[in-house]
Amino acid sequence: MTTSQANNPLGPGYEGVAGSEMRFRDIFRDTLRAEMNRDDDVFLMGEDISGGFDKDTKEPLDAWGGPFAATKGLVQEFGVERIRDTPISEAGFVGAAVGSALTGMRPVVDLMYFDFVTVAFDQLLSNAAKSRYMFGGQTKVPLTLFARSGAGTGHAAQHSESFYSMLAHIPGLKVVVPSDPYSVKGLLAAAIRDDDPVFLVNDKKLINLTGFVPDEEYIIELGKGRYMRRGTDVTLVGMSYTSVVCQQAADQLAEIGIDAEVIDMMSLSPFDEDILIESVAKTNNVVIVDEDTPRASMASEFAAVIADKAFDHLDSPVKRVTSPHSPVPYSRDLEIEFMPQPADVVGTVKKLLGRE
Amino acid sequence: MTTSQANNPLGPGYEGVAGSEMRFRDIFRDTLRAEMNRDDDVFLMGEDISGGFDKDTKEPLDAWGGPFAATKGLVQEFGVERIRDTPISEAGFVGAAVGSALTGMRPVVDLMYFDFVTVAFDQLLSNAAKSRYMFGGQTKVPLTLFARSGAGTGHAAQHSESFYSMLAHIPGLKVVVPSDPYSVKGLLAAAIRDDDPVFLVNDKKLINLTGFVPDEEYIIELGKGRYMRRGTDVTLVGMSYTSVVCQQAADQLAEIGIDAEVIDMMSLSPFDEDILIESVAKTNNVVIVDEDTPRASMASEFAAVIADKAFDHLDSPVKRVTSPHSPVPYSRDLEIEFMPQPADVVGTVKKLLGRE
Amino acid sequence: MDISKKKLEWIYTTMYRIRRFEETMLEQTLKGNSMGVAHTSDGQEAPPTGICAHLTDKDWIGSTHRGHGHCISKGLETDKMMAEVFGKATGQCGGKGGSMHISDFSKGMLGANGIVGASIPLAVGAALTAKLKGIENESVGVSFFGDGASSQGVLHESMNLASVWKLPVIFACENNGYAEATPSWYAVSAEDIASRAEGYGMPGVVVDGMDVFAVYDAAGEAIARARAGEGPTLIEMKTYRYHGHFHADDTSKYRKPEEEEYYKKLDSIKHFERTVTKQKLMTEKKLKSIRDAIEQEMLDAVEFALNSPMPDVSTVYDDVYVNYSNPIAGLR
Amino acid sequence: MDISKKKLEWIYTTMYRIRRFEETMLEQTLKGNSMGVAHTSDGQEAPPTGICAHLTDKDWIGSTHRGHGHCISKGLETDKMMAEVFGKATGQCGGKGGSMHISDFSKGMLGANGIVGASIPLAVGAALTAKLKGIENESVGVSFFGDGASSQGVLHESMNLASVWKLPVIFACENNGYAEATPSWYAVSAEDIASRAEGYGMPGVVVDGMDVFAVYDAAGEAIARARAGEGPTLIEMKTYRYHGHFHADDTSKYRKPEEEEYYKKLDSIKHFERTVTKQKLMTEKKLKSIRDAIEQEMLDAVEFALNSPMPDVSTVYDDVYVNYSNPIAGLR
Ligand SMILES: Cc1ncc(C[n+]2csc(CCOP(=O)(O)OP(=O)(O)O)c2C)c(N)n1
Ligand SMILES: Cc1ncc(C[n+]2csc(CCOP(=O)(O)OP(=O)(O)O)c2C)c(N)n1
Ligand SMILES: [Mg+2]
Ligand SMILES: [Mg+2]
Repeated sequence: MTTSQANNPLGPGYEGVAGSEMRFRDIFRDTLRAEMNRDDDVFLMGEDISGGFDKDTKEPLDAWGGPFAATKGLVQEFGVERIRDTPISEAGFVGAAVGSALTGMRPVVDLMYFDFVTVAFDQLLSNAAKSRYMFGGQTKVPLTLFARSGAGTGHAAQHSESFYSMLAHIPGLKVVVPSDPYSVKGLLAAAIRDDDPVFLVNDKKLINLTGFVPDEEYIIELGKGRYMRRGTDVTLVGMSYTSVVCQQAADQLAEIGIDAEVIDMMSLSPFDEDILIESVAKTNNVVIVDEDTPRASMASEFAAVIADKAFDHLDSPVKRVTSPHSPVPYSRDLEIEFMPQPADVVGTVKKLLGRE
Repeated sequence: MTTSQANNPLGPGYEGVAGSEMRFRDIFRDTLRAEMNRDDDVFLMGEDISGGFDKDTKEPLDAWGGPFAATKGLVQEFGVERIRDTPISEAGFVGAAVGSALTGMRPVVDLMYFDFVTVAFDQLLSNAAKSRYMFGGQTKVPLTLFARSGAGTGHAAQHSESFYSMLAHIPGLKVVVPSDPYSVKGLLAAAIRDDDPVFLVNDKKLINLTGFVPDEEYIIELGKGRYMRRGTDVTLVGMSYTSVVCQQAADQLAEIGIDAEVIDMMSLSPFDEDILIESVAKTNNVVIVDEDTPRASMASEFAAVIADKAFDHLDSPVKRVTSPHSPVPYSRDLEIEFMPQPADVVGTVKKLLGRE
Repeated sequence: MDISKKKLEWIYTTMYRIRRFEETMLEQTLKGNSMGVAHTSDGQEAPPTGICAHLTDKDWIGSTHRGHGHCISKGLETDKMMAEVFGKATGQCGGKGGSMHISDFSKGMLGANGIVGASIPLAVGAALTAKLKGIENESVGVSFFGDGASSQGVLHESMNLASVWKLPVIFACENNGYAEATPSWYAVSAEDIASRAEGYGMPGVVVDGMDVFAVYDAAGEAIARARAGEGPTLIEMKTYRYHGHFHADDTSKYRKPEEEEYYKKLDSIKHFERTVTKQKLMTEKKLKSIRDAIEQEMLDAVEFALNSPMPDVSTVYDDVYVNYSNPIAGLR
Repeated sequence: MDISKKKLEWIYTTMYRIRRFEETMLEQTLKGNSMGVAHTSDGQEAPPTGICAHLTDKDWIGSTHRGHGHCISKGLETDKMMAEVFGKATGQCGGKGGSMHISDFSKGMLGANGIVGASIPLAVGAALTAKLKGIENESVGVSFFGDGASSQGVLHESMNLASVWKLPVIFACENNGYAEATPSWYAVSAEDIASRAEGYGMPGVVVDGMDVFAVYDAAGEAIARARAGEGPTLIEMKTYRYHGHFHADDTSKYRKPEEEEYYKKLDSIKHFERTVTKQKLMTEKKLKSIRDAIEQEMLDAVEFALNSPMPDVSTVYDDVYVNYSNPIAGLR
């Protein structure tokens, strides 16, 4: 299949490339497979990433194929050594992954729900992120981790976190947040090939999303954002699922004659200062949309960068639309209230531009 | 001893109160003692907070009296049940402290170096901070934790963290950062009496600092900042040790005719938005100084709040002076380069005001 | 048998209540009346029942993602539990917690917990409170956890702490043979998890977790030790969950039918019924009247939950703190 | 004795080098030539020496805050170590790591580590690499840790992982009786930490950690098992640190003089000397020549460190990442 729609998410230069409409979850798995085929040093660890073993034969059953079936089928192709089911010992196996990365492998760790990173936090922060620096550049840590974030699926307070801001705070770690099938392919490949520890945060609400994905192999440079929509009146900054929210808000704004530009940050650490400044220099107004809680968040960070480096271009206050400063509630209505919605973005923009 | 200096850190209303010049470490211990005397439910846990036991008598030796002798002598007064030495099991004993707080006690946990919070991170985030919310307000978690932060003492990458921003990010947790003997007395007492989990972060560079402390019992309301110096040209925002840095910078700025106002935030979560806005409304210029690394930090948060709510008052970009986005290096010169220095603040202010 | 008639009735009521709550809840969840993830514990009725039979509201338990059985054993009301799973305002946590966070502090129930292993030190903390207040004799801490959770470091830290401080704690391991699809023979490096107790200076016992009397006896001994100030015990109960790991999990992908049938034959409720009728401790009539009452209770619970209102959205902003109202309604 | 002459010389050289490095470093630290916190391991020479005697540069070790002995046993050069402790550009980590982070990846040394217990899974990971690459026979992972670290959950997670995956790991516990001032009898709920091995399906052995021959033998066996693909072993070595927990710690506040003297009598270096001279395996002359060479090496190391330049302050911004230069020089 070939696309030529001008409004494709790939930006200029991609018109006419071969590709197809794919689900986020499928291209995620395909990319893992491609990277494992490409490099024998890549292997995967996590709980139930194949899932279950026959008691008599000891053969893997692939009963789960990972949370949300993310890795289904891979154990048949790569075997139990490289698709390695773990006990529920996140600190232990993230630490082992760091040790393995320090000694020549390129481990990829599935942490299941993002919330569980807290039990492995020390290994991530004190070992993975610091080893290169504190050892004076002697070594590198080519480790990739991923986990599922986000509210909206009734998983409640301990299975719905979006606290990627805390990871982005950590020097030595990189953080990427794909928002569609195109970006997850390029970012996951880039993460696995990168020689630094990279955490890929995958909002649950994206898992069944479909979108155009080029057939060709490509990576997306870590640290780069992209325009999802060009506009002149206001810049909407999204990341992970809020990029979708921003696009929906932009559609609604268009109906009332407000021409919004939408940026998808894609990477949170490092991140693309230039695209923020460039866009705000044009639109002079900005709303940052983040599902993470607001205090000391990436929304704060982008606001701070804009308030410093694009200050002279600003016509109005720098606005954030975020989740409230609270844990994630369970009940559906409460969850909806908790998450930033397109209507919240629209309301904020209208107020900002005096269009109420 | 009585003070009447107008320039005392206590602000108006404190002229003439009885008090004395005290070391930070001494008033810290005195406050712990006072709170333990005040309320039998308060008890203390941590590694070597008394330190050592006689093998034959099993009596505590108080050989360490806590890291930096913070709790020296207390075991004699309160006994081993309430001054409870722990094995090196931060996740376990922070979790036990949460359980104890949920069942009627008011535990105070000494985590020694701030960096070690990472091994107890899950208990702090998933249990301490969330219990009240996810259980629908059924319970409270009157838990206090403290630990020593900061670079400057040659403790290197894993014993010098200032990542209080990550804690302030967590809904349900409160974070306070005293900057002198006066504030640690009021904030520690407030933290222990508070019914929510509060983390008190104590920069190592403050431990031997002296300052005026009123004799009377008082608490400092959580979430309030204070003016350390009034001025009209620029607002310098400090927290923890950078409040000292800001005051030193203000002295230097005064010499070249720049009249800086200095705010000491004291609390990071909740924090005092009003004081930030009030001050910037007057000075129209602001520099935020933070020893934590910059990305998604409290410096970013304060900048974001100012860029939103004080936008119309700003004459110049919102500036942050922080540590670099890197772990803490060991060697002295490197450490000095790493930490924000008064000269960095002065340089930034001069550039900002066009006074180079 | 050394169990009072009243206690026997309580045991049967509790086990049957757990069984039917789980079945009813699952049915409702598959109908779409519950909104989130739910883990059922039918099959595993004996462990919480046999243990909590020795406890009062002053004792504390910590629970897991699979917490309904613990809640019911500790006396929580099934209508408020059902309403919580349905996300209703009348739920045990006002709809904010859901299945994985049901708690009742008035009943000594420290909450279900969504992080594997995370509740273990909470029970240690409750026991520490008892020790500090000098009420170990009337307030012990019981920590329920699974075979999968035995791989979490915090369990080991907690066992060591409870042992060196001689705290009144029961480490209650419900070994149902699986953590999600992962069999314990794959993930656990010990034949019996209870064998690890020795390395922590405490007794470790393996118990048939399909036999509530065996659990009752072992728990009675451990709890008596705890109340007497003699410190913690690790009890491993070999048990089985009848349904999937969570409501949508298909066990046939990783469990053999023979295995499932084997455990169904050991069914703890049937075993109880056989035992008490054979020993003439309870009549079939009495048993039936208990079952009937529970059936009605379940109908009522579902009706209560269905008819209850959703929580007001303003409650999103409540209860983040006790002493400070949330100033940021999402910065919108 | 089943040890080659060359190996004996290596053992003596290594133990004496550790001893004198620590004493020299401590002296220099108290003089103010080192800038940070330093933990000495003199007294504890036998454990790392006896273990690393079996290793090559392809084997990996994880270390602790008390890492100098591990570094030296793994072949690191004392001049670059001293320079690192002095914070100099010529140091093993360019002055960025200091005493608690000395590492040498070319020598299979994964780094000293300032977080108690944190390096344990790193050695498991190195062993996993060996297993994945099919080179277990030439590349094992050794994790050194103290009695205090035995209370960290990550040790237990690591032991379980290494056991279920049958990885070539040696869990090398240096039990020096204390964690800071806390005695192990207070903090550790087992008589012997090695007794916990059983619960993880691996052999556990207790060894006299003041006797390098005993360590050597036990380690030889464990490492042979590991290289043969038979999985991990836990070795607990009872040892003693002669100096304080860190350079400024006064041991008299928590250790009795009798106890200190008792261990000084067991001194591992003296014990070695007595053994080899008695058994006529090495002459006193040879021993002395080794000592003399080390004394000179220490003088040279101090001189090298003292005369080395401080690192350029611009290096603060290097090496945060491999593939991305740090864009934020502190936002100044
Ligand atoms: C720290 C953490 N890791 C992983 C999970 C995901 N998870 C939830 S339940 C479960 C299996 C738990 O097994 P077990 O402890 O045996 O309890 P069971 O489900 O059998 O009752 C896993 C892996 C989690 N909730 N928390
Ligand atoms: C997670 C963590 N907690 C606490 C500390 C502080 N600390 C450093 S060394 C030490 C004692 C370690 O004892 P042990 O493991 O026996 O090693 P030893 O010092 O005796 O060699 C402590 C508590 C730390 N570095 N990391
Ligand atoms: Mg299980
Ligand atoms: Mg020790």
